[in-house]
Amino acid sequence: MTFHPLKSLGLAALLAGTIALPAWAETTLTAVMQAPLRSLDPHLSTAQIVRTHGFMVFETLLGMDADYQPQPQMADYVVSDDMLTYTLTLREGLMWHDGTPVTAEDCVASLMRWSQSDGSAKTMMQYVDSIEATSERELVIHMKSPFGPLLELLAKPSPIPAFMMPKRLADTPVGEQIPEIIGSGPFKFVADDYRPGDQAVYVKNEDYVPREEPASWTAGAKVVNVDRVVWQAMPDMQTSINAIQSGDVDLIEQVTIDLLPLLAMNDEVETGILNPLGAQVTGRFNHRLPPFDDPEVRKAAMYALDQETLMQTAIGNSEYYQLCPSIYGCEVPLASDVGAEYLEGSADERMAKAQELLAASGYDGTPVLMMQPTDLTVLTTQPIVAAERMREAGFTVEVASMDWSTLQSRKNGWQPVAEGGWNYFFTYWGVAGIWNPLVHSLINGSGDDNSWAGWPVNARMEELRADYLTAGTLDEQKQIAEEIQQIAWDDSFYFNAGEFKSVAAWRTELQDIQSGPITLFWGVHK
Amino acid sequence: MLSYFLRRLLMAIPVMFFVAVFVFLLLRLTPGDPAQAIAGDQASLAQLEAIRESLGLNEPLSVQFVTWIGQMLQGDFGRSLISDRPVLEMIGQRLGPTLALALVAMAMTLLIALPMGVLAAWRHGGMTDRLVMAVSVIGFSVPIFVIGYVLIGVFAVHLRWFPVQGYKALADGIGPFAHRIFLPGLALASIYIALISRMTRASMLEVLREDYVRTARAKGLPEGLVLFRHALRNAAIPILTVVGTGFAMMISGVVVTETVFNIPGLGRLVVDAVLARDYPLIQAIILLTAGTYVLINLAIDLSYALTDPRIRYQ
Amino acid sequence: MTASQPGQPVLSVRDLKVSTMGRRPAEILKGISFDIAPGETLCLVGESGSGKSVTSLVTMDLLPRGELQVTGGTAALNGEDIVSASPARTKALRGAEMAMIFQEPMTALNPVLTIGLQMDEIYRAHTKMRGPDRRSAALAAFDSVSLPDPARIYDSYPHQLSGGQRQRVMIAMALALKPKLLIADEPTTALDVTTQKQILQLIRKLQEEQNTAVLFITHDMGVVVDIADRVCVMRHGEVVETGTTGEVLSQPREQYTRDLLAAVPSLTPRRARAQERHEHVLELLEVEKVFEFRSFLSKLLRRPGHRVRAVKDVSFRLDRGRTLGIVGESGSGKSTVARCVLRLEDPTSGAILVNGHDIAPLEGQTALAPARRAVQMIFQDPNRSLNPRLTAGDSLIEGALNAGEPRAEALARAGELLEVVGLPRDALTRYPHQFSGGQRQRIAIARALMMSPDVIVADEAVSALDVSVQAQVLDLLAEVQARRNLAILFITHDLRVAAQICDDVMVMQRGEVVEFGPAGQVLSDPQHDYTRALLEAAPGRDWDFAKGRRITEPA
Amino acid sequence: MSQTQSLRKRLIETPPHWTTMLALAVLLAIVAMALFAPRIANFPPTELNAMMRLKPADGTYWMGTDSFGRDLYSRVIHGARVSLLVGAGVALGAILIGLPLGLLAGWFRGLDAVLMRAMDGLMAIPGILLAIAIVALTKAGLTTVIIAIMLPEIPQVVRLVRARVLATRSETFVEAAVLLGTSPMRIIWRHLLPSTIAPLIVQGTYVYASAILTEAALSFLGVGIGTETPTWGNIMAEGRLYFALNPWLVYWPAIVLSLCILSINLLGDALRDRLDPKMKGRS
Repeated sequence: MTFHPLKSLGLAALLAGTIALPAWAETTLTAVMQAPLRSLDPHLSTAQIVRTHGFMVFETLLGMDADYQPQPQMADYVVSDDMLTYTLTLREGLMWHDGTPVTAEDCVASLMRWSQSDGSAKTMMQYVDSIEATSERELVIHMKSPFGPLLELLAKPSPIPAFMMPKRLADTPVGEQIPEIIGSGPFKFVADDYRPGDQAVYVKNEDYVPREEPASWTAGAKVVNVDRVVWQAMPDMQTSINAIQSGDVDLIEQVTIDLLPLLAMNDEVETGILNPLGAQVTGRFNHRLPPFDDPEVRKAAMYALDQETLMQTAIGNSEYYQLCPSIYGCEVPLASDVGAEYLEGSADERMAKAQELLAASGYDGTPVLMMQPTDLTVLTTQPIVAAERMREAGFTVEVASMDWSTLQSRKNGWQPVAEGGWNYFFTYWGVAGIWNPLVHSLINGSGDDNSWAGWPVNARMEELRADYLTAGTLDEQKQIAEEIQQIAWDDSFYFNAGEFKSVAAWRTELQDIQSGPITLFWGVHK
Repeated sequence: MLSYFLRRLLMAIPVMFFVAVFVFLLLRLTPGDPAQAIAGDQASLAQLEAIRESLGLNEPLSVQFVTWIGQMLQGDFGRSLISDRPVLEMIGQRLGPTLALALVAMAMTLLIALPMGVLAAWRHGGMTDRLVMAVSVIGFSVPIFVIGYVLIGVFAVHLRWFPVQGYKALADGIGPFAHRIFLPGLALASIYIALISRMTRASMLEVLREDYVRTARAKGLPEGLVLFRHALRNAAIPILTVVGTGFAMMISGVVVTETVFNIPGLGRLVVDAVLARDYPLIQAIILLTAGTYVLINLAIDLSYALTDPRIRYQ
Repeated sequence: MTASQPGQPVLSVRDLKVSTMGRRPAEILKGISFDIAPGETLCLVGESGSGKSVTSLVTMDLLPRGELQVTGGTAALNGEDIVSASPARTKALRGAEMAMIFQEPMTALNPVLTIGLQMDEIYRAHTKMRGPDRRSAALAAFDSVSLPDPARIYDSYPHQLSGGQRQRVMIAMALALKPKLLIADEPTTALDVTTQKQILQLIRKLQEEQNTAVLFITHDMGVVVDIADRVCVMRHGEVVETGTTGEVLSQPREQYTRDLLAAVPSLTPRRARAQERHEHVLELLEVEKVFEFRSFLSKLLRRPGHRVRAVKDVSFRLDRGRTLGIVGESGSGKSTVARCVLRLEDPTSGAILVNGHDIAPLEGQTALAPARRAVQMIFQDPNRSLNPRLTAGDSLIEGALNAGEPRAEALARAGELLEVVGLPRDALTRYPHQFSGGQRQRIAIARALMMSPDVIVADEAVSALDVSVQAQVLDLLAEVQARRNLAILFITHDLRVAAQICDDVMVMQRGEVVEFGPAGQVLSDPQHDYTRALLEAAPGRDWDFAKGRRITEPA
Repeated sequence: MSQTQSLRKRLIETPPHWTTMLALAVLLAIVAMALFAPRIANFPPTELNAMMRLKPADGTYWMGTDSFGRDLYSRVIHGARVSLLVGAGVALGAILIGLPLGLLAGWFRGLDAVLMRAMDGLMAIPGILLAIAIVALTKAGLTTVIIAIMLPEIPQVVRLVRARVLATRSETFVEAAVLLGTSPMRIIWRHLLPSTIAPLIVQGTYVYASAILTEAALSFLGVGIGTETPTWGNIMAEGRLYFALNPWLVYWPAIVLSLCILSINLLGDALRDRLDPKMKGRS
């Protein structure tokens, strides 16, 4: 009798709760993604989860195959011999999810919008003379001067792929989110079942016509064999693992390595690496603030840090991490051993070196403010480890714990530490986001306020990055890339803390899971 | 009675306004940038600026506040900065699970705590009393998430009686619903049981000393009647009060419980919202919970009248 | 009064011992014995702590669990021992064979249940009667205790009834099943005299009809005179003296009994005191006090709330060295007058002249300070009027310190005053709980005297005390009055007290002064009906306690 | 009678129940643990060893190691420091702020209306949400956490004190004081304040306990004090990832934490029963 008000309230809400619930289709693949999906505009966000979402719903003109080669996807392409004209022809049967056909106008508009938000696309536009639709299904890109990586950019899966969307959406100014999620991809987004931060639902796009070629990464035939894909966010890995064991979910995109033993015992669950690219953990110096405005001090810090320890603590199982000096990722075409000298020797030897360098540098004991994210598991350990090492080397270090989004916004400011500035922090990059000098944000040597946090200044670096864009052959590119890598180490742009692979876990009911630069949901059977 | 009701209702207005101002300032005067949460950490500053502009985050605070309050008064809680969804819609999606959890926990609490309390008070100083007090003090002392994990460890992982996580709405059938809500409900109820059983005991102890209880006994009534008809009804008011103020405590419990059992409710929504700096969402949720708190306590004040004619007839 | 019939006693208590439980058990009853015959009324008389109430609880088997326990003896109801009987059995007996009426009608009924239901329970618990029968039985019972409109009573809640009505309901319940034994524990103490009289008559009447044995517990000798067949004087858990009312009251054997009787103030006013010169220290002119209750709603709607005129133009003069008594029943507004004089309430209109200055319009502590120093108050309940956390000394000197007197001097004066009020100097350092009720009231008096006031307002200052203590405190007041030539405004409901200490008496009813004059005149030759009614109702008015004999024709 | 006795007297009048003594012992042990943490810990709480991660308990690592390869035992020991500090900070702060507010609200009716509305507002915001917001939005330091947890506790204290004042001011000894010309401030100080002490001490203990719990909950949700300073909360928060792997990462701190709170609550109850029999059995 006391609780009448409460009860009636409750019933109402229970009913409300039911509305949000999906009606189950025949085959549903439930996946726990590495992060919850909170925003939907693939042109706006560099977050991996949004990218993955993008590849469900949207398509790119070109796809990228397992050999890092651009391949026709929405469009086939012809390049003029003078490398100044690219002609792209849309393939047959492309339809937006709202039923309208895909036109060249749409694609032009999409390219324009994309080029405003993606860093490397911006650079590209400096070389582009015009992009125009010459017919319903043909668009032509005229260049002012040759620009090597253009096709690569159109095909690249990261950080912001060149997703195509209907003109009416593409006309949404950058900064605003597109009002609805309409693409031409193999999956349709179910807006009604979308619960930001909790669940996203995709259904098979029945009208989708796959290409003929076999599927390879984002290129080739995207054949969908499940009716429905549900992304479920879970607050902690423990819950996810319980869930996959009880069969509540079919796939965990990224399992905390330490917990793999739990799944090893279970023969209904397989584990493996779906994304061969992996991600590079990077420790970034603030080149504008003392003590790290002094290259000698930075160098000392570089020696204090130690890939092995950092990775051991973060990942644990050495099967799943790789140590290499390459700033582009350990296995990409541009990978090289340049700068290996900075990683030589055991942790202790390096420490000795670090202490000696620091002593020599005349470091005045200015405390290092190290930012640590509390809510992003992959990155919580490194700052602690790094802090310990740096202290041992003779640094004064203060670890400031904050949640990831505070850290993200704080990193953009270069005011003195006292006023909320910073000296050092870690982040990680999907290799696809750094695999060549064009996309790699950390090697920007312009010192420009708008360049990515850290603001190193190095004229030579800028020349090289420019050269790279015009470089014709792969060998040229390699050569330039290596010199860049050398500078990145010598001038301590940042510390490459090693590369880790994210391990996925899936129930054995799932067959033919595709590997790719992001998690792909086509090809797989259930 | 009516007059009393009106007064309480009007009182709620300044309270809510205070909450609104407090929350708004709290959010805006602290670091963190929603734009970043939208664009991701690899975004360039220019990109961020564009987003901030379009979100109106560059307006002066006062302007932002006035617009916000204005919208609120028209029942428009705005759109989420991050997901660009109407805030109310997002809350609506998450309300069901949370309320289900809360109500189930409440039901469990009353079923367990009231008898516990009454019994303890009746056998004051006896073994039962000690036991009840022990249980309640333990309920107070063990963090709710530990209770949660222990429950999962025992009943879900080892005995496999219940699923380890997740939520099913009542619409999917009472069976699955009950099956999945039981453990979280119990975990959440634990601290509340502790609270209510104590309050019941205390309040009953006082009432049992009253003359009219002695009168009832002097009339040779069966003990059951004396306890539940004569004593408990008089003991109700302090208990009700705690139920009301305990609502806040319940919310804190909900946040944690939802995380442990992966229930897609408001609790998790708000934590996410805070971590992502989704101002409109945070503001809306806090205001709504605050509003509910005020309403519940108002409802409870009124329910005093049901239990006590002296209030009813004033 | 009917003499007790022979035959087997209804209740026979033998050598009953009760003591507290816990670490240091203390004996509350040290082996008491008595009998009650059918149709007989036995009065247990005694001062607080004499153990009379405990006796009743034992008989009802209602001793609070875990606090008190019977350590020996028997209490036999119709030969059946209650002490050794099973709880189930005693439960069956309670309400059916023996019933009880408690002191506080306000709290003895369950506030959240209707009278009807609470009545109904008895029949449900003890009989097989069916619903309708139970209801009609209840209505009949209400009627038999002459409650107006039984049907309405049946459906109403306790708070909707007056104290007297509630006590009638209690009696109706108690006698519903015609029990052999009725225990009445101070059933009229909380009631006004007029109501008290009616209730006593009612009990008497019903008892004669049903030939019930009544165990009547009281501290009021007057009541004893009116109701008892036999008396049992108790003290410190022992029966001091037993006998028929006549014997005990006229030829008490024990000194204690004599003291008790001697302490009862006489209704016949003491001889008027000569007054040398008239010097008004306190004067009230047409003082009015209106309480207005306005609900929030009516405030909103600008509706007038409902107004209660607690005091209607009261005027009087109080001269130095004189005592003015304001008598009246609860709700007569006598206390409100007192509180107005002290400006604890703000009078709505009228003037209050203290030594000639009107303090009615004054606002704020500082403005009132001098007037308040001149007028001091002694409150009813000495347990609440002293701060339990301050030593007697600190309480005493508080006012002096406020007035800027150095602590040492103040303490010295306080010490002297303590001796004046008959307490040792070293009492200064003790806390209130270390004193008895009477002693606390003495301290309260001393505190008032510390301010060396011209007027002392005593609001029911002795009604919370046992008769013997009461007498002493009254003597003390008289003494200090004489010594310091104080004016005393004495608020009381007890005509006996008024008769003994007042020079003038003002009788109030529903906020109005119905009669005002010299005590001798008002109390021995009342003009107003109400005054007469009050005197009529005064318990034991036809017994002269001092001489120990019946007064032939009423004064 | 306890009403009329001095605090000290009521505290020592009778020997306490054995559970109380036990609770006291446990609490003292934990306090000692906190004080001498550096002495009794086997390792510095932050010393990590990448090669020794998630090791089960053994001779060197009495409670095993955490995901950084830090010694759990040493961390739990040091954890006591922060947890106790947070508890104390919150309890003291809440009382220091709440007491005067409550006294004033209780005596000056005008102020009361305004103040209590604000307090209602503060109470209406679920404490945890407030705390999460404050900690997450500002920087996760000890002081922040203390303030964040303290804020929602203040209204409770204010209400308690106010209620006590309202009850006491109706006592006739307060009226007597008015008649003796005592000034309001002095009345508050001499007559009202003392009556609030007993319930405040009791309330304090409960606040203390719940503060420690809240700190744990905050850390659990990832918005607590940074992992460099070990607190029972963030130790559990980290351990929870590996719960199935090695539940002791959660159980050890949980046990110590629960013991600590248990004993504080028991002491609170004991105190209350002595100081304030009116609220016997209340929480």
